[in-house]
Amino acid sequence: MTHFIQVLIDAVAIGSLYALVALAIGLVFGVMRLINFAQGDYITIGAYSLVVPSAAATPALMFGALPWPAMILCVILTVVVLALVTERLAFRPLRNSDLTSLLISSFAVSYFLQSLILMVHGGRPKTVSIGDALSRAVEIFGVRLPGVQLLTMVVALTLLIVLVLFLKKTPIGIQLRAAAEDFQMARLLGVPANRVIAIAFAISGILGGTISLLVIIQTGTLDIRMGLMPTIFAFFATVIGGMGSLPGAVVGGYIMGILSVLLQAYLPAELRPFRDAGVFSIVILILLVRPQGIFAKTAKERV
Amino acid sequence: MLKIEQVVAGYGRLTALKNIDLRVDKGEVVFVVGPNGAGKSTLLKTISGLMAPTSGRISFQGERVDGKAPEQVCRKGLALIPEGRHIFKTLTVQENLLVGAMIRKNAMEVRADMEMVLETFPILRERYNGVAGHLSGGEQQQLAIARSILQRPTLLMIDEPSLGLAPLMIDQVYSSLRQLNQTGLTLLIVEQSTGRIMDLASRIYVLRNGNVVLEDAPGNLANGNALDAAYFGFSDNAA
Amino acid sequence: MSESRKEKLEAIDVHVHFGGVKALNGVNLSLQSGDILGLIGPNGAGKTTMVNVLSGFQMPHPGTVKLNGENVSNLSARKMARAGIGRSFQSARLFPKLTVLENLVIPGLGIGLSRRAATSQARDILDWIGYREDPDRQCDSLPYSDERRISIARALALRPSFALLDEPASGMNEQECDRLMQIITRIPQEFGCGVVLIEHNMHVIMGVCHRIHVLDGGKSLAEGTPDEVKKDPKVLRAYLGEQASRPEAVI
Amino acid sequence: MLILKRMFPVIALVVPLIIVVFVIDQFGTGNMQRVSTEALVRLVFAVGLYMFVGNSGILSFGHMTFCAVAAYASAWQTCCSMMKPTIMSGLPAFVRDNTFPLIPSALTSVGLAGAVALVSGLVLMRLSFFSASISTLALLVIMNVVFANWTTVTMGNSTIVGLPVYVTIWGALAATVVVIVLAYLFQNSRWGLMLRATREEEVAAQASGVSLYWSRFIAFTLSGFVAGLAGVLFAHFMGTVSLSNFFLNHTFIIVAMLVIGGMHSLAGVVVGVALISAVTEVLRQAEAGYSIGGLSFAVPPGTQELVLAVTMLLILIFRKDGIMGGKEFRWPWPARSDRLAIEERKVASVQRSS
Repeated sequence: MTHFIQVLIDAVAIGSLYALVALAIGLVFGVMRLINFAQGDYITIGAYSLVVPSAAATPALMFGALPWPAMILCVILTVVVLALVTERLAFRPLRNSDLTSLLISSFAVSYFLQSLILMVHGGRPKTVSIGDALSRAVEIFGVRLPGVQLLTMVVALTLLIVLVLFLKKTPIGIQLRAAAEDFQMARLLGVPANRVIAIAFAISGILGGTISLLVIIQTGTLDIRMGLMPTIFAFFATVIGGMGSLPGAVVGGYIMGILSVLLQAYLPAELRPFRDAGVFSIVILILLVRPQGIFAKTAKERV
Repeated sequence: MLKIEQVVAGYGRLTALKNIDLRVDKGEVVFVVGPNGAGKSTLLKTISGLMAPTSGRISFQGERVDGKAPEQVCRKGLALIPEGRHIFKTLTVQENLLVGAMIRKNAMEVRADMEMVLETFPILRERYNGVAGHLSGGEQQQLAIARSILQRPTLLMIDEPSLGLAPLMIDQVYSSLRQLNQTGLTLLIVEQSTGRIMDLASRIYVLRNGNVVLEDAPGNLANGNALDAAYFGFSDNAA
Repeated sequence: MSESRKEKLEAIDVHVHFGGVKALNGVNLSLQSGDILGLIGPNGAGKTTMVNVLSGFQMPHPGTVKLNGENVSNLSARKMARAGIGRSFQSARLFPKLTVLENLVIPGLGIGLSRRAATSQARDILDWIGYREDPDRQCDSLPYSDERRISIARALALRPSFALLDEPASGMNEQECDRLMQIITRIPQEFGCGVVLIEHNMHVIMGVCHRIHVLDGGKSLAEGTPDEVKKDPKVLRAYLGEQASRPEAVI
Repeated sequence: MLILKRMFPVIALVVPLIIVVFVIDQFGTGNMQRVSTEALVRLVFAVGLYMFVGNSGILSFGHMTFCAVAAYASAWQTCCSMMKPTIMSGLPAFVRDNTFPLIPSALTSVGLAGAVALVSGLVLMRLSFFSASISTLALLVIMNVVFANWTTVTMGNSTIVGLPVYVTIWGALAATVVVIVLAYLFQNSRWGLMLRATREEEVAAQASGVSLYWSRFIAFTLSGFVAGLAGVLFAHFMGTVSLSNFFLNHTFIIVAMLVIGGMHSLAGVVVGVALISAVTEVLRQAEAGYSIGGLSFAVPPGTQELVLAVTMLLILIFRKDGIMGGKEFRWPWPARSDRLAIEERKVASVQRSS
């Protein structure tokens, strides 16, 4: 029984994590038709900002040394600024180019950021420990759960709820959703294009920064490509959920999370390392059955 | 109020507007009619800022607006309901209306206008919290008009309000447009068929192949021949 | 074109709905090889939707499309093209980076001709349509009227049993329209196929079509020879609205 | 005469390559020969990727998969016969217990890569334009996860060393020339032309009877074989095979070359690879440190990738179709038959206007 609860907690924790990244990607895709590879590097740079740039394997803490609230604020601020800068310099000039050029440009920006980290922090993975108080297990209904899992689940869920409320209730949130659905019409009603796109990138920065912290607390290691896998998972979450649909991105995120946790828990021991390969094979099968995704928003191109 | 002088606009090699001169005075209801592909929609897109004209001048209440972004043009009081209405299907009726009122500063006024709009279009009050995508064609048209009125424009442009609507619904839409005009709203309407426009129009422009081929008050167009000739490019004898 | 090989294309009780809007509401249409059928109606009457149904881009539900008596309603656009339904598009949709010649070779390859046969057929059609310029020119640099003519040529390069032309004359001046009308009238004899012509330019419609089918609001309003349709009050009202329904008004 | 005109775009690429290789072979330093051979192998892979991406317009991140499959397949057959039973115990007995001659093992490796491309193409090409592109990324990840964890067969993340090194600069050039000619013949073949039509206008291509699925599938499989060939060449040039060579950063460099040179023409690929290989080599030496007149300075590591990424962005913004702009090197002088045709038209147009 405890095994099942453990799997459940894991599924919701990882599902919420992927849902957050998928939302960030879905928002930017909604307002700009851009699948942002660089989202992964926002997460990586957020994590690396915890330490002082050096080649050392266990570097001195930078933001990591600050008290909790200040650390969280600094990391998230770094990533938000980074997201806004990449939008302003790299993506704005490409605003109405075709889907493939946008995809390639985000691929180039991602590579640029990775090389930047390589230059500043060196290539070798590093270890950093923050919030080790959390690694103690926590006792709930007689079940021993690692504190980190609970934290991830709680933070991710609350952030998800806050974001949904923001999108549903606040004027800016409504404008963002309107722009994500019909960008031209939103502008005709006065929604300023530049501001809406900047807000979408800023939100993807906030989500990115939060995920950096959650990942670091869980793994404690800094690696140049740590943001890559969650982002690829989030790509497929948005594609399965239905491109451009924000609820679709969240549902897609949970599907990916639950799939990987289930495979992790129930695959035979020797097949367990092949879990991700299994997840992506299933994802391709889902796309074969339903290419336009679950919440397909855009009707088939009318001739 | 709105002046368009020698405007040329197009898509790459296809010039949809060839040297257009057109004006709309305060309180008028001006219609622009013409066969498909005459450049009617391009005209509205150019005025609203969705498209920049290749040459020529567009001025609204004395101020140059050609080449300005749509979000600036609409803040000057020039609203557009594009072809196909473009309501936000995944948002609720209320949210659609709120986006419309977005550029307004005075919250009190907005609430009053919201009441007025829900009065004019009762169906919107009924479906206030429903998802806009579930509305019928006619209801979506009313929502689009209501949403634009909330911008409190001085000139409202509409691209083919009767497109894809049942005849009964078209009459309803036209009667609400007449009501709005009587409250002082100037209208510039692009229409395909000339049927219903005669009693509402102050002036009519006929556009064909990117040129204005006829401009007159409905009174002296009543005999129809001039209108047929302009509309189809030939009069009885040439048919 | 031997008289015996008369082919027949029929649309029977075709309905198409997009969300709340009924684009086609029980339309019946039929034509044979050699016919030129005009399809007219005010904007949003369902003309392009009808062409999409006949060319396999849109499935009618309910309703059937029959080619020589055989039900082809659920064939894909590609299979309909290979079954002999060639079409052009309102916005031309040529292959911009391919040359004019290559644009006409593609349909030949599509129906299974060899590379050589498709190329020679393409050159013949270019001559037939009167295109004298450089065949190796890329289509994204073509003048507008050439682009319209090549999009018709591409539909014919499919050796179709029926060619569906979607507003070929849009944006053309009077002189270009006359040249286009000559081309369209000669299609049935030269290619032995039937033609469905969607057009807003009444001059072209009246001058070219053997019969005209009028659509309005997704329903058939009238069908007949150009003279019959010209005088039909229902058509005038749909097109020109109320005031035009007096008997002597003529389009 | 006509053949020369039709094949000119290929000749215009192959002849300069042969000249450059000849010069480097005669006068170049050992290092220059090594770098040029590696560039040629990279060009083979780039041309393979171009055969699919350039003609279909669908960006593929997954072609490194076929490269890796071929490299490992060749390693299984030709490498470390003594150690094989212990370090690669998972291999089927037939392969584990003996070593195969070079040519057959190369051919079977390329065949295996092609087979993997065929199977994955059957599935992936069914997807719509955009999800197909993203799903090739899934293909790459699946390959990477499987190879990283199938340690008894692939030795996981550690490197397989001791492969026979037989790829010389002339061998690499021969493969490059074969692949360029193959790519040119394919893009002008019936399937290549139809595929390019789908890239230009999917809807119009269907209305012209072209099958999106089969045209994309054929290109995907063919390019899989070519990528496999590049994998074998790469393995037997380096003498080692390690998984890290077949992941995203190598994919990025090749995509950058395609974008900068111009993704829609063979000339674009060759120009892109040649130019970027030269620039990255200069930067790599800069990173290693130059000493000019006593003072030596070194550019920080990672500069290569930075410059590459920035160049790519600038190209995307200011010259979207790359240096070659989707054009091949055309026959500059109008052949006799064309000159006549142009004269005719001038005469005809004079009559028409007078």
